[in-house]
Amino acid sequence: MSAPGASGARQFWRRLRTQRAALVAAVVVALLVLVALAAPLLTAIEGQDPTTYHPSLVDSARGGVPIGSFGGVSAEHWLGVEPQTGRDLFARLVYGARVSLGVALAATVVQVVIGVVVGVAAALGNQWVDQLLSRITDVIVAMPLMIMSLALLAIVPSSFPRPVLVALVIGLIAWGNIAKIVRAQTLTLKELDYVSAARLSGWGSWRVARRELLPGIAAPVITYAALLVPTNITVEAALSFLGVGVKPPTPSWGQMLTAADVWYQAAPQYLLLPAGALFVTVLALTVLGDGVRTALDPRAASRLRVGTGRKREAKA
Amino acid sequence: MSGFGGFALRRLVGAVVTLFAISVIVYVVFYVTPGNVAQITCGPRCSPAQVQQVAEQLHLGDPLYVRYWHFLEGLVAGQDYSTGTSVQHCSAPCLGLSYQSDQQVTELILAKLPVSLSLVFGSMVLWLILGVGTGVLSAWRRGRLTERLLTGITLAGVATPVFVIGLVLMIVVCGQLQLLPFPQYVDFTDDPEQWAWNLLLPWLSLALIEAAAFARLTRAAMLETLAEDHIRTFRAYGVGERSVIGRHALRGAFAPVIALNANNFGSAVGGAVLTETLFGLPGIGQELVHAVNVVDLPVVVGMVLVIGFFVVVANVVADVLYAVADRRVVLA
Amino acid sequence: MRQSSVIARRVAAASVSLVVAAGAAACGPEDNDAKSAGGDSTPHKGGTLTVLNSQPQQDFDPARLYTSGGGNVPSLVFRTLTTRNRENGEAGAKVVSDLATDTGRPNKDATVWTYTLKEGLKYEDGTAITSADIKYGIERSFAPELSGGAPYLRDWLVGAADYQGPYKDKRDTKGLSAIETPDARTIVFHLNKPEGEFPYLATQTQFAPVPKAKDTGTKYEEHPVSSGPYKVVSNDNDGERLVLERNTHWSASTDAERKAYPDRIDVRSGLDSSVINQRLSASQGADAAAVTTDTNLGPAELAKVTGDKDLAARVGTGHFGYTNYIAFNPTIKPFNNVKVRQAISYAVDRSSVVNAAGGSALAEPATTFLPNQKSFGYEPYDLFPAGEAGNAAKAKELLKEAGYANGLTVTLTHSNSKDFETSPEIATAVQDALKKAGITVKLQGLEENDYKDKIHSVRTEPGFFLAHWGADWPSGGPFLAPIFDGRQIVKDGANFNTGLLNDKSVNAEIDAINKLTDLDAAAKRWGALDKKIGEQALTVPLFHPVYKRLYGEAVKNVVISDWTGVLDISQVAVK
Amino acid sequence: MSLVNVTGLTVEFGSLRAVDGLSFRLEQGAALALVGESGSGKSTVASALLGLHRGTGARVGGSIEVAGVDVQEAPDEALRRLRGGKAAMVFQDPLSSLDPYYAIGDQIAEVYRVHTRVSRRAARARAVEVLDRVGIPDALRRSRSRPHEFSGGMRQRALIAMALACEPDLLIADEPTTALDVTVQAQILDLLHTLRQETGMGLLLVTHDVGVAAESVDEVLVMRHGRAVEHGPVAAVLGSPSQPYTRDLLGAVPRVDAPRAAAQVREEPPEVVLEARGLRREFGRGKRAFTAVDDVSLTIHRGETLGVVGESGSGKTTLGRMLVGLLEPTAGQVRYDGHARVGVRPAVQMVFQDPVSSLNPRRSVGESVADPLRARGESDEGRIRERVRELLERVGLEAAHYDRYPHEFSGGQRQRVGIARALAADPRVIVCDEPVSALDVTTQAQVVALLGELQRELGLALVFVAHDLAVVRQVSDRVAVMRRGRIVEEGPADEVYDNPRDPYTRQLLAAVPALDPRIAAQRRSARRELATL
Repeated sequence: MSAPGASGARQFWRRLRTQRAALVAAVVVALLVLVALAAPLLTAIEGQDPTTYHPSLVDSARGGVPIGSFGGVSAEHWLGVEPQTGRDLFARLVYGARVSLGVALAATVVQVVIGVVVGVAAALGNQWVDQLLSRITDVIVAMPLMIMSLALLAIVPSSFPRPVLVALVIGLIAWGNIAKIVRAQTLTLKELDYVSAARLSGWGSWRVARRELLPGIAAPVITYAALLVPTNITVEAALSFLGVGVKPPTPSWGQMLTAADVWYQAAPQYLLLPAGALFVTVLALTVLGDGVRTALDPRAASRLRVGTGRKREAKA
Repeated sequence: MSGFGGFALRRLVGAVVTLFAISVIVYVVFYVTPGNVAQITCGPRCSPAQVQQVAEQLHLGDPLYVRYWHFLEGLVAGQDYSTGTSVQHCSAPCLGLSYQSDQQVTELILAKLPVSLSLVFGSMVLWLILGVGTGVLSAWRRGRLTERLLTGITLAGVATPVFVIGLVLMIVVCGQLQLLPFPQYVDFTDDPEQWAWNLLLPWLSLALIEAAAFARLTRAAMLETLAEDHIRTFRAYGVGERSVIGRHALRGAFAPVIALNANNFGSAVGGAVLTETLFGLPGIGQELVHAVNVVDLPVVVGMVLVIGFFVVVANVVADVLYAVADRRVVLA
Repeated sequence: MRQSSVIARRVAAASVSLVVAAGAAACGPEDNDAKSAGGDSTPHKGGTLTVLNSQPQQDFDPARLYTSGGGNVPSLVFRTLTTRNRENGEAGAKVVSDLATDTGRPNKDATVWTYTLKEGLKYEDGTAITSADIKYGIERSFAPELSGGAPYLRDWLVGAADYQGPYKDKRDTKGLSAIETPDARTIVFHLNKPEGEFPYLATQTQFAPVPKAKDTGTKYEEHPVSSGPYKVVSNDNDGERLVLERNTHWSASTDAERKAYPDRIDVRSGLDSSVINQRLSASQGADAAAVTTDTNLGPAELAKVTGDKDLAARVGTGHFGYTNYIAFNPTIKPFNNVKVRQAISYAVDRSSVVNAAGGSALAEPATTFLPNQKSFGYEPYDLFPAGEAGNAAKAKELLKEAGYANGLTVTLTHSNSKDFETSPEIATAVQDALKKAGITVKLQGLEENDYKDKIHSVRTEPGFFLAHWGADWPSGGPFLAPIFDGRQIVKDGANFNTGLLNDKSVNAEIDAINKLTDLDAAAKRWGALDKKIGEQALTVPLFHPVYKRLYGEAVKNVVISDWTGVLDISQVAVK
Repeated sequence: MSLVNVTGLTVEFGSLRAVDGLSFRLEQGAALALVGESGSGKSTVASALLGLHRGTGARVGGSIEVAGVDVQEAPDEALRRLRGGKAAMVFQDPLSSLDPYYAIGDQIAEVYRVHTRVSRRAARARAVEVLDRVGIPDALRRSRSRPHEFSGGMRQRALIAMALACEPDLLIADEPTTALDVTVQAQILDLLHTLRQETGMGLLLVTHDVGVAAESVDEVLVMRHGRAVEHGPVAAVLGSPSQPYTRDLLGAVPRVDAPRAAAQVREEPPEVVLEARGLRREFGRGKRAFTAVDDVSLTIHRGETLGVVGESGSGKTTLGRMLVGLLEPTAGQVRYDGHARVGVRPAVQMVFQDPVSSLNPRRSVGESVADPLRARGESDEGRIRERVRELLERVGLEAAHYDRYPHEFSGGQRQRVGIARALAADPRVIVCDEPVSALDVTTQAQVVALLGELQRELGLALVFVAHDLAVVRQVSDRVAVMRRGRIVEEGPADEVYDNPRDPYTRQLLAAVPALDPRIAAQRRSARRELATL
């Protein structure tokens, strides 16, 4: 296996650039992040905010369905307004991006950190450490995510910032698989000659782990993490569906979807906007994740192109 | 497979230890969950004295470790309980009585399990067909429009939460087109045909979401296999592309698909919460969410253990199947 | 509603409507009452009525049920001494006799109530119903194993406070001495204080007869012995699927209230609310003869239904005595200052709140604590007129007087359930409205259990929170007393007097009204008391829900009383 | 009509021209070897003969005619009939070249059925027949085994059986013995020889090993950079090469029968630096436990080279790793300077086999070489760089290579970096684990020379672990022969090679391919006798 090093970064970008789909996906993800970061600016341009009620824009007698065509789209409200409250949907969507992306990214970071620490420790520790950590990982994997989230989210005082909490809980419960991957990869790397060489140099195990092993597990971890982000976005949405996600008035896509699913017939755009945003994000992140993997693992890259194998021999 | 006995024993011990750990964690977590169990059980308008009586009735005053010990005792030896007018026996393995309904948790689980298993087994068949089929197609037509289209569809599955897919399916299929009746669970033993018709939509909703992972995995595993030397061998011997893909490349995807399937099956038993809630299927997931909300500790522990059991068993089955599918793997 | 599962089962059973109001409801101006709907052809006997519910009938023991007027499905199986009048609207808020020959004969100061059973009453097995069975039914409701009922029996009956039911002490064959059964048809209740509303209490299922020989304790609910027109044929999955068939020993001649048209009743529950409404609107197959007793139309569904004439004709509208309000805890700053409470009362934007609760069809703005129904003694008043959108100017003025000229920051506690009552939607609407008056509201959303624990404990009660209250029966007594009677402040348990009001004159007036056995006269005085308490601005009434419920195409004889606000399944016909 | 007729063949992958204007013919029943180092394009030619580049994006020019089929122009269907039917190919790695999931008999039968309309049963019977034909004992039963249940040599036989199944006119063997042990290699080459004699099929052998070619073919075509360097009868090309490249190539090939070029003259009594006493190492537990190294005792003296030779699975690598302390022995001890020790120690270094995996791809080679210096506590950046540059130059690289990354180097260069890294620790002993087996012969010779130089200069003791008998003889003062974890014979190199006492050693030596086709023929008959003993 060969993954990028300092010089490899350039190679990595070069390989990533050659994949058009991944490139488009990267641009989309960048745009989404930009939108999320610039949410206050964008809503300021629109002249709206995500929390102000506009009771006059909804038809109270009809359950609060937005007045006007396409869910009340107008120059003031670019994407219409939310049923019942009349809150601006554009503003809620872009602010929702902040929460959804932020929670998903933060949860991924937590998962990766725990997964890497546990995985590496299990692979490098003695038999007992490995047994213990592997068993803990099994327990974590066997625990139903939704149920434990329900319980954990109920235990923590409500004064704790909710998005942080949701990210933490997702991260704390769902790191089992990444730990397994890291452990397996570390066990493989541990046997590589350059790791042995580093040990022969006289370095201690910690130093060997940090300098020789960690960079080696970066590729699979990055790849897996890139695919975890979209999963986490949908988990956040599911938690909102069960009523324990991010709390109002903070908008998140999951929460919007949850509130909107019943409006599918009466105000379809209310459902389609967050669903579309979620779809585009997950699609872009997944395609990007695939691209990153291909770029990190050139073997896979050539594999995808070559029909009969061994053609690269000439190059070696 | 001479080492199989030892392997099975080791996995069994591991499974028991895992389940034990899960039960402890669940006990502790739900012990500190807010909610006055006695008040919830008694009702909102109960007086402090009544609440106290109920708390005694449920042994809520005992320290955590005592309650946990009782739980273990019940598990091993069963336990007696009073219905007020008579004494009943909950035989081992007894998971205790629901705080809320005074039902034996084991009975509750036995009542709900067929629903969850019906849901998960059925949709497993669907997601395997959909997922593996899509994966094979897209590996075969790699780089072409078909593949991109299929990739898009499977990603749509990943990206759409089940409650949206399920609801829209239901509104369209049952409400507007009236192709199917609105799902309501019919026991398989009562009427297998109705059972299947009623579960079709839940199966589909769950399968659409799970299938994506299988499609991706199958495709990746097949492409990996396609790049292997033995594929070159068969091509060099004039074996046609159909056979190369359908026989050799697909075979290479078996093991990882089996592993993922076992993994997903286990978690789907508990993870089908959303599907069960949406379609009103009286399964484990729905009951569990309810029990969590009313802090019905015995039910929560029992159900989580059952789910954990399925996850663990599924993993063992996966290992065995994996070893059978891939003879090169030694059981370890 | 799907999230209703978040709500405690016990509470769900407590009062069918209390909990199930998730979608909330209100009757739009163009809606007539339910009378017009479905009443165009004569009902006939026969057929199967399907009931599609979200909450399973997990409690089906008469001792454990917390029902209003005997409940809906339970009242098909359990007859009680008295019951609610099965009529549309206001007339339905009256109490009438059921097993008894009349609604009860009080002594002079309303502390002793005597009932005589009708003749020829039988259980489903043909044995006769006796007054001792009713006494036993009440006694077993005191057993901790069968907790769940309303607190009134324990509070009112002489010497009942420490009674633990018939299971604990098997030697004590006399049981609860406050209840006497001089003969098989007579039953006498001795109360520790005058209670003119005792006939209302006698509608609850604890007053259903339970034959002692058939009592199986906590297992009784699997097959309770029927005294009503239907008996339980099967009860699967702890009340998830309930099949009822005719009880041949029930006689219409002894029961003026229950029509019992269908031959069979099939209750299916555990369904998602949107699924129930989808099924009812599609009205396919068996769903054509289907109703729901616990699921309202949500705002989104209402938006669709109002656009469809056929569907709109199949919507039953009802009112249940119920108020959603903001509660203050005046022991906590700044809510100890009446001006602050008044300022908030002025600032509230009820149109936003009503929209958040589902719009004007599902919620009616409330300015009184008592529900807007005659039986409660409703007297319209608006002490702090906020108009439709809130009176921010007046609020600011009051804040200035209170010393908060530069605005004020407060924390509003609410629950995280999705009930559109104490839920985040309502809280954010309040938050948004108060912003205009210079009051910054921070939201504290608590999980359902946590929320209930906190607001119902004197020690942890927050200063400013969303709350609601529903009627145990359609009268001012159970509506005002638990909330405002100073003697009902519970220090070490669930307390509902959230304003911690202990006003001697209020207490005295409550006692005085309780003595009245003329319920109309009592109602007037409850209304006046409500207004008087309102002056203290301990609550900000927000809205009264309106129930809108779909029923299937084949459903006839839809009766919706103001007592329950929902379609009465004992009246429904499907042929 | 020639069996194979290639004219002006060019194959390009993107901008890379792997084969550049190659022409050759092969007559019916004749045998031709394409010989060349890695990158010479020889395997590409083999693939091109079967049209395997079709549809992969490679550009193939010139004309190729195989068994009467115009490979360039033939329709897919005709090409499929050619593949396996008229021309069959045997690949280098027999394990990965067979589908791991199906029984070998089924795989052969499948291929057979592609070309012959027969029933499944008949195809299976044919599979058993060809398996029997290639010398697989109990062929009927073994045909139900999967590839991993076969040994390497058996797998290669199975692949050859697959090739034989349709009785092709041409057998293309692409490095058919490279992954095999020397004794097995000899068996396979003998098998190919016999089959060719019996069936009269043509053979195109692709190999980097001149010895293998000498054993098997009539004609040799030496390739370099995609072009033909020299082409002619095997005896002529190998006996009196006309091209300088061919001469270099032949010169670099180590000879098992030649004594060590510069034998050490030793005066002072040798000082023991490293000693192994009763080393034993087990892997696994319970029923799956096996002993990789069993009761091995060795002494290594200052300044000498101890060769450890053995076939795969003999335990030589495990022994090497125990000597440097990367593996703890299950029993016995390793003594350094007369003291027992545990774990690694800078004075005992190792040079690894795989030049790809022995350097961290993410770190510059200078940093890797500097590791032992830093680990020793050196912190002066200037001094470190200075020393690393010195070392790089010493092993024949440039000082400026400090900041380059491993992938920028060739295999031989990477191996030099590995040596520099070992030297940086100022070692007294270096254990070289197959240090040249992944290298081309010319590079191999250079690396071996470098090690010899360094040894003389620094007085290093070397342990040279390898499977290649010739290389070991070239470098070693003493030789230990390992088999199944034990040392079967140990002694001065010349003694062991010239007068082997152990039958296993004799068998090994007899299996080494000879460069002279006549000697090869003699050896072949000798081997047959040895085998029948």
